[in-house]
Amino acid sequence: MTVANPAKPAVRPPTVQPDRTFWLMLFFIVSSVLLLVSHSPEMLRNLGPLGDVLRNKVIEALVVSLFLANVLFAYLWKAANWAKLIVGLGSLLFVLPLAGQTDTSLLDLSIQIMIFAALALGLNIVVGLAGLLDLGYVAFFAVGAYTWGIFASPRFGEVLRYYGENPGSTGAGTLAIGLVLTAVTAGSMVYIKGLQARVAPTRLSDRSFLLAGIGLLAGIILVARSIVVLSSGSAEALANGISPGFFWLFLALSIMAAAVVGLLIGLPVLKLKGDYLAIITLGLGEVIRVLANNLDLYTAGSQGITPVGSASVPWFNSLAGTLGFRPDQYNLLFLYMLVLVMIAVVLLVNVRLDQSRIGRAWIAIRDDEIAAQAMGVPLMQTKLIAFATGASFAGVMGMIFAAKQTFISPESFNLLQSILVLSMVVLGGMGSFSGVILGAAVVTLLNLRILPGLGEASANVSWIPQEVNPANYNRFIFGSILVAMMLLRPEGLLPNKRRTRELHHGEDQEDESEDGNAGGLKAGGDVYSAGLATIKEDDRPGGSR
Amino acid sequence: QTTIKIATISPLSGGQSNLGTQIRNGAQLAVNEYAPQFKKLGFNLQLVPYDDQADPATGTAAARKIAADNQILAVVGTLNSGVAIPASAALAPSNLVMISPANTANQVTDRGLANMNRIVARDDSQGPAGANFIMDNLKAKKVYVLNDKTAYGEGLAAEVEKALKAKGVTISGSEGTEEKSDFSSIVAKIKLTRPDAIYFGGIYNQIGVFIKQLRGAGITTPVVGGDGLDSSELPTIVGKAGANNIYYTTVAAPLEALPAAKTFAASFQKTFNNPAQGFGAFGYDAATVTLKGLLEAIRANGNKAPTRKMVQDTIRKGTYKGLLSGEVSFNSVGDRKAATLYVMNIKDGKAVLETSLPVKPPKN
Amino acid sequence: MELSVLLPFIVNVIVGGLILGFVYAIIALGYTMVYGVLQLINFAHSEVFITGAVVGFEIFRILQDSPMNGYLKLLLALMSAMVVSGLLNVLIERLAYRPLRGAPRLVPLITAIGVSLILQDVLRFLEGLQGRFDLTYTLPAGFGNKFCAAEGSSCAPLGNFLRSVGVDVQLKDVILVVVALVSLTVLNYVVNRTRLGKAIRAVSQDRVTAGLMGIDSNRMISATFLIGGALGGVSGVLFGIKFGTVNAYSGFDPGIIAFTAAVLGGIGSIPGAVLGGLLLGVIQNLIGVMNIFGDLLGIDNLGTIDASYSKIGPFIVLVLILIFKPTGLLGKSNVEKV
Amino acid sequence: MSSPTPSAHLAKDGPGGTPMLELSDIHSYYDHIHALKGISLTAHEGEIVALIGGNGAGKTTTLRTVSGMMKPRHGTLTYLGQDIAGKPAHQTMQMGMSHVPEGRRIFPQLTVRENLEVGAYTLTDRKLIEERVQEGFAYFPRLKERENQLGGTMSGGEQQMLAIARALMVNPRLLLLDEPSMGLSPLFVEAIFDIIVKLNREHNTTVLLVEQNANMALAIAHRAYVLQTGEMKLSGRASDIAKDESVRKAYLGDE
Amino acid sequence: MIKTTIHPGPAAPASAGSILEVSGLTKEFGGLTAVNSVTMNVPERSIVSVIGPNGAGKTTFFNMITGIYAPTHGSIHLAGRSLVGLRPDQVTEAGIARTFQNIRLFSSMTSEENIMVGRNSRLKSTFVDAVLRTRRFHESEHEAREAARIMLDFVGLSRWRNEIATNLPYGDQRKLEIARALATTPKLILLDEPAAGMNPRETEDLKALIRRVRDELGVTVCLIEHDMRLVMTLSEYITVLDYGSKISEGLPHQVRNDPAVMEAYLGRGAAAGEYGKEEKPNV
Ligand SMILES: Nc1ncnc2c1ncn2[C@@H]1O[C@H](COP(=O)(O)OP(=O)(O)OP(=O)(O)O)[C@@H](O)[C@H]1O
Ligand SMILES: Nc1ncnc2c1ncn2[C@@H]1O[C@H](COP(=O)(O)OP(=O)(O)OP(=O)(O)O)[C@@H](O)[C@H]1O
Ligand SMILES: CC(C)C[C@H](N)C(=O)O
Ligand SMILES: [Mg+2]
Ligand SMILES: [Mg+2]
Repeated sequence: MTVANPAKPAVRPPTVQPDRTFWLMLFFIVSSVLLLVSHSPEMLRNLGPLGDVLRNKVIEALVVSLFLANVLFAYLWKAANWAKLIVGLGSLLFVLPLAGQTDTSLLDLSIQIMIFAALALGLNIVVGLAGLLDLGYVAFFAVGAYTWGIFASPRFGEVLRYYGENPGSTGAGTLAIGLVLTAVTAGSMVYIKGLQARVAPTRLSDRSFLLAGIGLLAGIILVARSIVVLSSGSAEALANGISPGFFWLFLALSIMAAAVVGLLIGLPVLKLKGDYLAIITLGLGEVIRVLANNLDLYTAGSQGITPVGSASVPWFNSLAGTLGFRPDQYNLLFLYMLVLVMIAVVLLVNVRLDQSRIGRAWIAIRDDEIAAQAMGVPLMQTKLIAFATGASFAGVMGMIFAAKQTFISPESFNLLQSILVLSMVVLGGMGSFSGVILGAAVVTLLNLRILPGLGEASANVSWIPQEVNPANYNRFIFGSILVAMMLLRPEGLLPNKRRTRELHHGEDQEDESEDGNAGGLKAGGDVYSAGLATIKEDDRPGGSR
Repeated sequence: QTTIKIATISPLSGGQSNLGTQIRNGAQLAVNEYAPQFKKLGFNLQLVPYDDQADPATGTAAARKIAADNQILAVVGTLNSGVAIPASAALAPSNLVMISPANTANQVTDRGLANMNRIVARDDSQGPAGANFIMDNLKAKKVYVLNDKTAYGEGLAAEVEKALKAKGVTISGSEGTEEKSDFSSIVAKIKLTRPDAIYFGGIYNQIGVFIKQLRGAGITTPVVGGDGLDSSELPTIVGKAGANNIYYTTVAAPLEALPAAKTFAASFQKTFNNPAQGFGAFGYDAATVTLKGLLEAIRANGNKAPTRKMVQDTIRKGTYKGLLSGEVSFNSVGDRKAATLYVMNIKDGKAVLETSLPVKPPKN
Repeated sequence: MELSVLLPFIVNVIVGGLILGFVYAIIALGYTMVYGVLQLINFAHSEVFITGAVVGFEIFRILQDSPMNGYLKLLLALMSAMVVSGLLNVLIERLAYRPLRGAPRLVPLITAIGVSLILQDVLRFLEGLQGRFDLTYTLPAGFGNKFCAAEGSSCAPLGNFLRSVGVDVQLKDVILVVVALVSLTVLNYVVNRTRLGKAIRAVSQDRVTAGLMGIDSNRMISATFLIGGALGGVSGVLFGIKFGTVNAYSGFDPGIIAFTAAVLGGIGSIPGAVLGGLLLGVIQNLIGVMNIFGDLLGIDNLGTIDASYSKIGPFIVLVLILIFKPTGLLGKSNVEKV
Repeated sequence: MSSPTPSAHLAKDGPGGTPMLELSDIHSYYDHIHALKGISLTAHEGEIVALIGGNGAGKTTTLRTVSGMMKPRHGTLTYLGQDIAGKPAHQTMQMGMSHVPEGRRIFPQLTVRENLEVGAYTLTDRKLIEERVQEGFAYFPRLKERENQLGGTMSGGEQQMLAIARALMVNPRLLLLDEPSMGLSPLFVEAIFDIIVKLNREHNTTVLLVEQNANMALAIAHRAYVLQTGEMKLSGRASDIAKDESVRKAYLGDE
Repeated sequence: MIKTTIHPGPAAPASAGSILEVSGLTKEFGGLTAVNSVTMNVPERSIVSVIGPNGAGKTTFFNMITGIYAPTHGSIHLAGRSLVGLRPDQVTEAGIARTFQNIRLFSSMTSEENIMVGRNSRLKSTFVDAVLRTRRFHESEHEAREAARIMLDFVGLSRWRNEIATNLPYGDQRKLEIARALATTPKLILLDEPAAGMNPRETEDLKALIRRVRDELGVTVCLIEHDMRLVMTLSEYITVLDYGSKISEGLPHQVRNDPAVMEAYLGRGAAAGEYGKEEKPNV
């Protein structure tokens, strides 16, 4: 056979992007105007038939999507830096809040998108960079949410009251014991670490370290318990939770709490490979949810905690007030700004870690654990850092989520949420920061805007029977879009360059596993798959010699 | 012509879509029925359904979106109290009234929101009612209390347990389960502890399977539940053989009893090719209350479109008669002032009225 | 509480767990087959298996009034479910996984989730057309009876014996176990002893090299999906028979536990999946009755562990076991040669 | 052990007639890397053809293209008179080819015996398969010792033996060998070349041999091709190539 | 000059002592003893080889030294420090680097990045440094990049700097693995069949490279090879394994002429002296 098409040129000509400053600005202005108009009832009223078009919920969802695309284009397109800056900051700091003034749901939507984006960024570290499939990621989100939720709600008063009534044998003595235990164990942990730095760690020293760790945990629990008991007198005063002033402290605490839970979960399970890890994290995610559902005293169980407080920043409120926001919007606007800052921080940390030796170590263990270890990369430590970093992002976002919802219950932290975040990561492009943010935006927009818009727009169309109203088949539509996107762009919407290289490794080859590394999570080199095992008694390794 | 919309928020996809769709369809039927009246007044009445996927965050997002649509003047929803609580809070600032066809958790109205109303009984009246029935009619001394670990089921079961304990009834077991298929260990426990009655706070398609397995193991102990059991599907799931000795409390009279309900059931079946269940009726009732309130607000506003605040206040103040579940009026926090709780008994696969008793919310 | 009451109780809890375990086991095999060959957690399997349950429901419904022998109905239901689920699985593979052969492994995982969502709504839609949501099986007469209860029948001694030790099973439970055992045996034979099985295992380890052996890997993958789907069909019908009611969404939870069972036993191992399934079934049930033991032994903390924890029991056991045996109970310890 | 020599009963330039395998102007790519830039090559029935060249010359790519592991983008490829360009590997293998791939590619989780049995996938006669397994064991007694060891845990050289034995299971008409001596101890290097010659003589097997051990490869081959950066630099009788000054310098390590 | 920041170079003259002392090292797999009580000393700044028939246990021996397998018995000391029980990364930190028989490069990284990972364990910057971009971070990054540049230059692969490692030709991948291992600043480097897949010409280059590793960087080399020409001309000392046990050791010419070695490994045809000289093709 003579293959008809002539050989392609060996090297693709580098595509030179034209400068699109003008188009970017134009797009920004047009979409901003559209957004503002379509969310201002007065203007819509004055527009007549055009207003009706804009009022259509599908159109409205599209307008919102287009507007958000601004930020994307500012990032993607080649344009003057000032234009990018204007578009990026203008969209996020000016136009969006402005539109949010008339349509609060835009703020809610944006916060939700950014919460998910941060979650996706966190999971991206774990899955995309370090190659650890975590299906229980939402657990850390829950930890963050409950950390704040418990303290900043009437729950805290309930807990104090409970301990006031049931102090057990806890008292000042316990506090002292707890403090001593904490100090001693923490001290010995530091000492052992120091020792291990000088002398090679032995099994014994590792064990003692673990033991000391357990002791430390016990100490902290004792201290916490006695503090709670001793302060139970103020249960009445704290009936509505702690003062919102603690918000900032808890921002740090929620990060730490989630990171610690990440470490605790990670320590036993990170030794496992591939999908063993996936299913065990899935399980632990469920464990955390079920615990939240059962520890009624702390979490109010299935009833959920409400109302959860939020920070109250007087100067911000007065600023928002002068800008024409309604008091009920202050908090949402505040959280919007906060989440913007947080996402910038998360992104920064992500990028910086990625371009450091830690990032390289992550990718190395993803590619080949054994070679990475042989090159001096400590496996557990590197994985734990990934796990804890990912967890901490989820933790802080969990707290913001709790503050935004003012209500948290275990339902919000189920397996489906973990899967949703994972799909954002993969959809956007594993390992690519801009990609996963886009993935989060697309999925969230789809779920919170486009699909509902579709349902609403078709609700009163006479020829669509109610039974097949799209609002009834959100899963079908979402699933189809997911499948279609994966089939059309398996590398993700904004793929990581590294990944693309892997994926397009050889269209002419029968298969990618050609190179023994077809699987994104598979070690390079020889392919070792679980396969279907035989059951022959005698086929343990080792011959008959 | 001005368009006026009412919205529903309920799960239209996922495992609870069956119930959520019932609510939406019930409301749709009411809208269909009232549209001509609105038309006469020069309004184009529409229903816009939102899917909350039984997820609080999605429900809140839907609520905020609804709040932003000025044509929407009222909301019927939700199915899950867990969604209703944050959703109503999100609607509150824009004075958008919400009328719940299903949410029984105390917290829903205990927060005292001006916009949140419900036409169903609170858990703390449904619970004691169930408990009283267990003691007085079933004469049970020992009760096994189960719940489905949702805000609804657990809240209700807790109220029942509290009431039973207060009256000195022994609780031989109390636990929650998310299991939907295999109840063998619970059945074994029940066999072991031999209660006189079982209370299960939850929804019919879980409880039905449970009862079936219970009866399969030869246990004929009465099973009592709340409004979550109000479904024509329950006897089918339990199966002919076991569909006896099952009781539940509900605010809607048995559909067979009312002529109005018969027409409702028929047109529901006709419109949606789907038999109406309890929540369909509640959805219909909640929407009817909403629409009647709307009409009243329109009239009060000189046949002009009222503001949301007007609608909210009108509905809270009004009294609505002739609903499937009787007369509706709300107290200061939006609880139904007085309702009749019917205790239904499933006998040989048919729901029949066992007793009825009036209930009142704690505040008035 | 005296032993005469407690013993049957424990026996029953365990037997109930074992029966449940057989259901898990056979669902788990569908996951394990597909996982074995593509290293893909086929999230859509829960819907493939529920499709089997729906098919079974329809067959029993249609034959409801026919005078046909109950076992024949069962056979018909099983067969149809196997065919439909098997073909469905093959179709899914063709459309949603095959185009992604070279992609990173998480990509087909996400499509699997997408397919799972699609199928849920499709099933709901199809049954919704007839105004149904919860599908309740109408079993042939006698299936729900106690096993070997009729005095004088040839198996009455067995039935009497079982009841004397407190085992309380129905005919359908026995049917379930028998069908499951038969399917497991057949599958084990096929995978380990036949040429087809060897080829599937070769493909699962290295598709390209399998091609160099003259094996058409796509056909083998299709065959695997067919077998896995057919097993899913069987498990669906068994699930329906055992628990009576299914709906489009009821596959998700047991699916997760079944996959956990597969992992616990060692992913890829057939006997492992069975062992894992049985173990999880029993554990789930035992956790559910912990409070009874707690009350008996006077241990307060045990008393709070009740059915609300039974769903996470499997996961906790999984963590504990995997910490000591990182490749599952019967999984090969994968000493990697470097 | 006799020092391997070309099979005497065949003409030095191989038998005439229509070629068994013919590549002409083949271009193959790895994405944008142009690995084969129009190479042509023929092998007649019963010939041993050696393919030599430096690192990255495209030897492996050539074998992969022939066996169907990758598609050529351009050019013709005929085998036994049939056009096989773009045919997937499993089809060409069913036409009597065998390929010992670079890097051995043993099935790690199958036992040694199972690896061999899978190698005989296209055969159905159980007795014949067993015979061939024993034949393989006879070539490499180490495999027999380790019959039930998992392929993946075998040592590098043992895996190489297994890969060769596996390819011989079907008694191929065309054998593609990619560096069969790699990782083998000197004793076995000789054994391998003996086996190749034996197969060629006794079964008239055609062999396309890629070797870094060019001295030995040229010693047993009838004809040889020299590849360099994806292009065919030289071809001719093996003995002539072995004498070529530039070849000696570039590949044989002569100064 | 910069080189000294990566490698101390052969500053100190070779002491007579051994850098690696292995004694009684044994590994059993199920019923199989893959390595059987092997004792071996590697003199500092020497080039030594481990040879033996296929399956003799050479790779397993390396795997135990580098902590990938835990030995069943025996002791391993690097410059007096016991290595038994250390994880592979700790062994690397202690000063042993290695290459693999089946090349194991990081497949999604460029050549440069591969080497930078090799440098990882010697870098001082921490998580916090990376997030805050402290000076230490910049110094570390600079050091890693420099290490990559130097090592790429050293093995002659500079032109592949930005190419994905696994796209390199086979022989170059082997060299890259060596470069990556060297970037860890080892005292001892273990090479598992470095010449496999190279033609005689390339093997000559490799030989020169290995000599330079020892002479210019002062790194002790221990290698496994089947290419006798390379082994005999390069190594100063040879250990021979067969069926897991040491059957011979000594200087190249001693080993070459040992009948046990000839019988087990080189083959009857291999007369003394045939290997190690300018080999003529035996046509
Ligand atoms: N999987 C791959 N992806 C990208 N490029 C590749 C791949 N395999 C080989 N190449 C490139 O194709 C060219 C030819 O490689 P090939 O493996 O055919 O060479 P070779 O002659 O077999 O070399 P060696 O002696 O190293 O085995 C080389 O430039 C190599 O870098
Ligand atoms: N994980 C394992 N399980 C069982 N046997 C093993 C394992 N690893 C190695 N072996 C066996 O131990 C012996 C030594 O293997 P090793 O890889 O060390 O050999 P080698 O000397 O490096 O051989 P080669 O020169 O072929 O690479 C071999 O027979 C091999 O089959
Ligand atoms: C019956 C349930 C579906 C709803 C329940 N009444 C609730 O408040 O959540
Ligand atoms: Mg090659
Ligand atoms: Mg080796």
